[in-house]
Amino acid sequence: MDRRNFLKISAVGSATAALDACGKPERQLIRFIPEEDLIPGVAQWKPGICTQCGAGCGLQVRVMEGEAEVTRKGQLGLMSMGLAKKLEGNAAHPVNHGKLCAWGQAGLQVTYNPDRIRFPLRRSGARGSGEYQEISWEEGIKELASHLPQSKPAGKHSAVAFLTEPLSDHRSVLIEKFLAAIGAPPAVEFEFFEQTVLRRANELSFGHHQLPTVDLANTNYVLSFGADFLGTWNSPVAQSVGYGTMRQGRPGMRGKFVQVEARMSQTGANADEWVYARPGTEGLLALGIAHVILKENLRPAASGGDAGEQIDGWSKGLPDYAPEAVAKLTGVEVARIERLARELAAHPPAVVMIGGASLAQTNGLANALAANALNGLLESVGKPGGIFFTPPPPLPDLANRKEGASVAALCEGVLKGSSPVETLLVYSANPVFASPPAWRVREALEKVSYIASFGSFVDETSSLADLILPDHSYLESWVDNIPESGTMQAVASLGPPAMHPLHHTRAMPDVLLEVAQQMGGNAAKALQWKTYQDMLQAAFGSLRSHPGSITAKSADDFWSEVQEKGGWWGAGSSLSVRTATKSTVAVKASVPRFDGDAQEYSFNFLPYASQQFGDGRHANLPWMQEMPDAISTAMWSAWVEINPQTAERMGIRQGELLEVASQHGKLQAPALLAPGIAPDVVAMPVGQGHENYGRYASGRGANPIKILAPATEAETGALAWASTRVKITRVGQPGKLILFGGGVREWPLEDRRR
Amino acid sequence: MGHRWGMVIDEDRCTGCEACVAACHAENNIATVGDDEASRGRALHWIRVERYYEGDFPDIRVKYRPVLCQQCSDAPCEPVCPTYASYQNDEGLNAQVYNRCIGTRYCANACPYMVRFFNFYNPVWDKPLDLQFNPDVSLRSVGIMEKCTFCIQRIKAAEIKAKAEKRPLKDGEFNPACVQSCPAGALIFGDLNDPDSRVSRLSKSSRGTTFLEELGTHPKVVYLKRDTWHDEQNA
Amino acid sequence: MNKTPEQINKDLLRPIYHATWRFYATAAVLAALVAAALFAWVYQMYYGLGISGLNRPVFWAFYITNFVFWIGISHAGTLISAILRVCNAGWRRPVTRCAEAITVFSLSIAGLFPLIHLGRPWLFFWLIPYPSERGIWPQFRSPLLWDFFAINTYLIGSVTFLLLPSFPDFALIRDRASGWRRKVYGIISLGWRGTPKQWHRLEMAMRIMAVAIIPVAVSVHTIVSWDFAMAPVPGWHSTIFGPYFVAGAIFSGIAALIVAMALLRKLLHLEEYLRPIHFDNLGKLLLVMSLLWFYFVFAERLTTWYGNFPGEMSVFWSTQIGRFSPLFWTMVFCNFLIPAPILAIKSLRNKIGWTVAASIPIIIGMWLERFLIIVPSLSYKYLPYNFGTYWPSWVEIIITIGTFAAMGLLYLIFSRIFPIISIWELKLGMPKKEEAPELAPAEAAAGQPQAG
Amino acid sequence: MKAIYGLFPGPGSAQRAFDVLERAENELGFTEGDIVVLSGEPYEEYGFGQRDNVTRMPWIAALGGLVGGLSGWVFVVFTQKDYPMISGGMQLVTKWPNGIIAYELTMLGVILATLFTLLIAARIPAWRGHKLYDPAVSNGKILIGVLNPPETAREELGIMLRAAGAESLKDLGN
Repeated sequence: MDRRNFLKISAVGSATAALDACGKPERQLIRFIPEEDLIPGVAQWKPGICTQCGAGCGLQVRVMEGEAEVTRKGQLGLMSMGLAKKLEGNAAHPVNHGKLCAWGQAGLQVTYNPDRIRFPLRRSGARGSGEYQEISWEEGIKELASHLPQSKPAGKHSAVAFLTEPLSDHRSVLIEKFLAAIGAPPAVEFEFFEQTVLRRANELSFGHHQLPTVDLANTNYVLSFGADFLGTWNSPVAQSVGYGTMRQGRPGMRGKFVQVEARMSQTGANADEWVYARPGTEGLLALGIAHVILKENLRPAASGGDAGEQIDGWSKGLPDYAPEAVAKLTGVEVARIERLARELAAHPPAVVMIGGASLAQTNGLANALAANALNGLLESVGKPGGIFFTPPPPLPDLANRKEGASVAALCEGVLKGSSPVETLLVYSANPVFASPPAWRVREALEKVSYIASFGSFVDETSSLADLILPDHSYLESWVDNIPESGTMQAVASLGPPAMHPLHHTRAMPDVLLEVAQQMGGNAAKALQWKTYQDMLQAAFGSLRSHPGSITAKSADDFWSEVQEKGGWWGAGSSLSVRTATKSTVAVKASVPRFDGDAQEYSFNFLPYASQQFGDGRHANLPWMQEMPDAISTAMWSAWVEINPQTAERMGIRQGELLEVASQHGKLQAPALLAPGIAPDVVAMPVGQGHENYGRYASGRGANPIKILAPATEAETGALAWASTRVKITRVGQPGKLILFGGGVREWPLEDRRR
Repeated sequence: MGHRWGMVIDEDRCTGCEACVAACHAENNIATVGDDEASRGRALHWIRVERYYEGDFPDIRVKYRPVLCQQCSDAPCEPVCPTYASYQNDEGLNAQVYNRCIGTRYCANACPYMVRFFNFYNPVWDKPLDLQFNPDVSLRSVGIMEKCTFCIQRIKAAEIKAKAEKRPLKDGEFNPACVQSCPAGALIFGDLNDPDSRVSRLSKSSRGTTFLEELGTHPKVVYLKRDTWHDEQNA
Repeated sequence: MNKTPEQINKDLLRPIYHATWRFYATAAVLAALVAAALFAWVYQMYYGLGISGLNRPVFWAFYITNFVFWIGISHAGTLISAILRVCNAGWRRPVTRCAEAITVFSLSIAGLFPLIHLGRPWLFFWLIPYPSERGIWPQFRSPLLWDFFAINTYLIGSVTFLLLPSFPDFALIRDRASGWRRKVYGIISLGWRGTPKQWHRLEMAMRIMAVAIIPVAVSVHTIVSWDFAMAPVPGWHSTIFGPYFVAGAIFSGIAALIVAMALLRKLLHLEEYLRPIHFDNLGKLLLVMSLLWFYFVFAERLTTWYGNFPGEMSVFWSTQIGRFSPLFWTMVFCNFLIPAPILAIKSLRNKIGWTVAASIPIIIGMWLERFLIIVPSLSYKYLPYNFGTYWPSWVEIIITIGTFAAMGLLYLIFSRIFPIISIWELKLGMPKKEEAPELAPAEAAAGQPQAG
Repeated sequence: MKAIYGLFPGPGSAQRAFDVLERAENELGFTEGDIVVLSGEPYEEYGFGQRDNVTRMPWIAALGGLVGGLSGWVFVVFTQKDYPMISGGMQLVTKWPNGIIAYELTMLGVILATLFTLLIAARIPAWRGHKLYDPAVSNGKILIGVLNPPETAREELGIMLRAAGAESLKDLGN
């Protein structure tokens, strides 16, 4: 058989494979440009959605004809198909306005990653041994179905649990319905840098259980408490776009940006004024500033509104937070507190942000509420240049979803035996890697009798699975997304597959639907859609009746247009802020508690979301590994940031291996002398230190999460990941610190003389 | 009048997010060399974000400066090349002809901006990462220099398209990968010969300067100095 | 020294006829080293320059250092012997040939390095201007092209300069030799007979060559210095570089010559021919060059320091107090503080041991100088963000050693083929033994006055 | 080849023999061209060493330089025009750098011209043909003799050379 024929055959095979994976032929016309329409060397652009982080930016995928080695029906063939070549932002998308961050750019290497799981796997060796054997999808689906109960056994709790990353789309709806049908508890959502505290605070202050949208483009003064809003926090691209306008986009007007933090972040590095405050005292500082504003009658207390009401002594002018007192606790001098207060008041619209380490403290919620109150006081809530809450699109299914338990609780239940789990389904969450040792997640999962994973990669968690049903990459499957923040419009993004699946994988939602069909009973009844695509079509169809970006005569036209545009966005922008559900107790800002005695463990330990790897999920992308971190310029490394003076005192040299020990564990990483970090603080990026995450990430660097205390935020129970104290000792050998940049001063000699 | 492609880089907008770096890798088939090679100082980044500290803790701030080929009009890298691998094309681009290069690395020494990179080994891509290759950009082999091209493949594509449609190129009709991705809009690209283009207007800004001006390389990249906040109230 | 022509022939031709086991042993060792270097080079060509220690920003290091160093050594011979010929210094006679040999060999070795350091050495011929199917010419604005022309001119000139005065000596050997040697030397002596016409043309040619070769030698090292000076790199872009390099070249050249002569003297038992006076005279030259070198280094550094241009200062400090300062101060010791006093004191200078003791550090020091010109400037070039450093890899080290071995090996072989001292010139320089007494005064008058 | 010649220990005696031969050439019937002088080193300060010492070598060398330089310049300018490429903002034909190439080729011209003039003038290489020669020459002896002497003059020549102080006398060709 000559190559041409082989190509033909395998191409046909592939086409059919693509069809039965993705629904009815007639819809292909819109979704795929059929291969015969792809002219070699001529690019086609297709809309998509970036799922590299939660922000939900819109994509334009550059697709060109190419020849790929693909497996179809168990046969390896050279198939001429459309391949994604480049990702750009979708210019029409209200969140990212055609821009895209580094993670988004690197999304291609998720699809083309050599370590992707290419077909369903059944565990053949011992758990975690990583020995798997290939099985057919039919087997896999039958096996999974056989491990799921028809319905909730009367009386005792269900032994099924679903562990997933936080989802804000119809996949979550699908999962929820599925679990409900078989009587299982709602899905357990896990992500290390969780936003529980801020959502809760916004619910209390403004009545929105939601992350804020900051209208940076129109603001004159930004005060950010540790929010890495230009790097990894909330909706970075949207915020960067606004930031650019704030800085130089408005003729004759340039906003000021003040960042308060203990370790200079990539965002803080841009600040016009960088303020060091002791970790966890941000709330105190906020109220100190509020105190000055009230004392000098720059704003009436009333303007604080609900947000203000909740702060103890608000109406009395916050007597406990006089600058002198605050200065002692925060380490910010009185004069500066007063100046900041006056500047804030003098330059409306001014906006306050809080995020990152400020919330990951035992007093995180209080800090957040204090910042919210200050925002209220500055009359910057729901006003141009202030903070907003992105209105949800009118999609009933997505409203009022049930919250699941926390991973900590799940594991505790399993380990105690109080609520054992027989079958655990895992979807792109990696708690084994990203949880403090005290949670004993690995032990817990080892006690679970059957684990099925939908992961595209073998990672620390899915390597414990008995069955792996690999998901498509987000360029190969139907994706939808409802951005929680980053825009003032209601947005429902839709991303049809940009290319045929490269490997013998299937989209998780379609698998769930098939499983449901196999099981029959409630599940089959609850999930009557044939494919996830049908589900989306139905859901998005309901948007047609609402005023928005798309007006179409027929439902089909609407559906195809949504696909072409990459989503639907509602008309106008809502400035509404609901009335808050007042908390009963009056909140007091205070200093946080830290784990570890301040004498023995003399450093505050600040893990932070890595610009390269986020919470570690991008560590398997070579582009991200080799992209120099902006502040440290490090590549392929993990490091401990330490203040140069401190290092000098301790005789620590750049790149020297250090041992960082907390009460809960220790790790080794090379020292990085960072001029922008407080003398009594050491910081470390999260993301490296994977044991088992493909060839690029495995066995590289250290994982700071593994020495964190299980301390939690007092009110919400969220992990207070910034509340650990550590001690530093020199190992006495060089570490592996790979820097792209040399000197840190532009004029080394002048600086030396200084 | 022909085009003279230039860029304006606003240091006051740049946030150090490195989106440009990743975008450049994706667009130009730039290899990742791996940790060992990177530790030997052989990483390839046609565009980089230089980070310089000013002052000391706690009164410290940072200046980010994205640096890519400055496309000098009087480029020191060009006359030193014995084989014309590096020369000035008719649109003012400082072009590098890969298959003429014999790897003397003289141009890299002559370049004051350190934006030229050498392939010390034959680059490797683990399959199927190679499926991502941009077919418009040639791969580089061992022993030759490579550098930023202002995404010449995009320039040519746009010019051909405009020609086919019998119309002049519109300002901002296309952009190099770094410019297109830059979230804060710190990078602006355009035709310096077109007086109305955004890039030529911005390049006349009072904050405008060129990099290492004293060397007389006459770059086509203009940097807008980082601005400072002045308090209108007290001013 | 009073020796009959026969004795001179005997002494100076001995090495050509007889070789000791020591000769073969040394040759074998050197050959092995050269082979190792060749292997390393092939290895590098196969895998790419990655196996060297080169990196960004230090794109040039050991190879170019060696290139400049050997070019410098090459100024030992032809230039010096040319100068001595032009000013007709009698003591030059025993020195010239072994000097010129140094030039030829070190120049050929130096010529290799631009190829060794290429990223794609198999395309080196793209440097040669010939009407190629690629329809493109090399770029004559590039100093590398100037190198190509200058070095080739100098090489051709030096080879000629070495060969011309050798024909009579070949003829001499031809007349004494038997068997294959007779044949071979018969050929390479080009059938030299020694008619007055031949002698006259030969001497005339040598005079012209001597005048022509001096500016060539100067231009060669000037152009090598321009490889650096033409690039706007701090520490490179300097007008002083031309003379600075030439002086340094002659400096290292003489040192190398002294060492070579000392070795030959010992190994070939030429004590009566290479006498302390020769070392003493070269020693004086060396002293002058050492002072000159110091003057150049001082002038260059001082202007940099006063200029206080940030880009240059970071390079400057890196060599004075920074990472490269140990090397820098070693260099100053080797090139000035050690040799200058030794050479200044006559009672030391006219002892061969001492001149050699002064020369060896100079060779090391001059190698360091070239390294210190190249690497610090690249490591600290303008933008601190891109500062870097450099460590040589085993490949570079072996290749470097290999070239020294190659030099030795070529020289050994040379000493087996050529009379290491130009015999006829030596004889020419010697007092003629008195004629038979029956010489008539008139004829004496007819002969002698013209001699003046 | 017939010849008669004597080997002389030093320039003095050689000079004497040379003068004698020169004086005798007419009456004995041979020309000055038949007189052969061979020596192991140049004796420029003696008459016999100054035979035909007029040469245009320096002029030829200079000419060679001129040719080399010009051709170099022309060639470089040609290449720059033949494949016009702008680099470093320099003009197409860059005079100063081209001057360097022209200079090097000038010197090369001088060197080669000198070399070839020498080879031609000195009649080398001359491997072929039997020329009068005696290995004693390279031992410091000076050979003075006459090629193809008239039969009649043989003894007389022999006596003359001996008288002049020839250490040994050789008579080839009978």
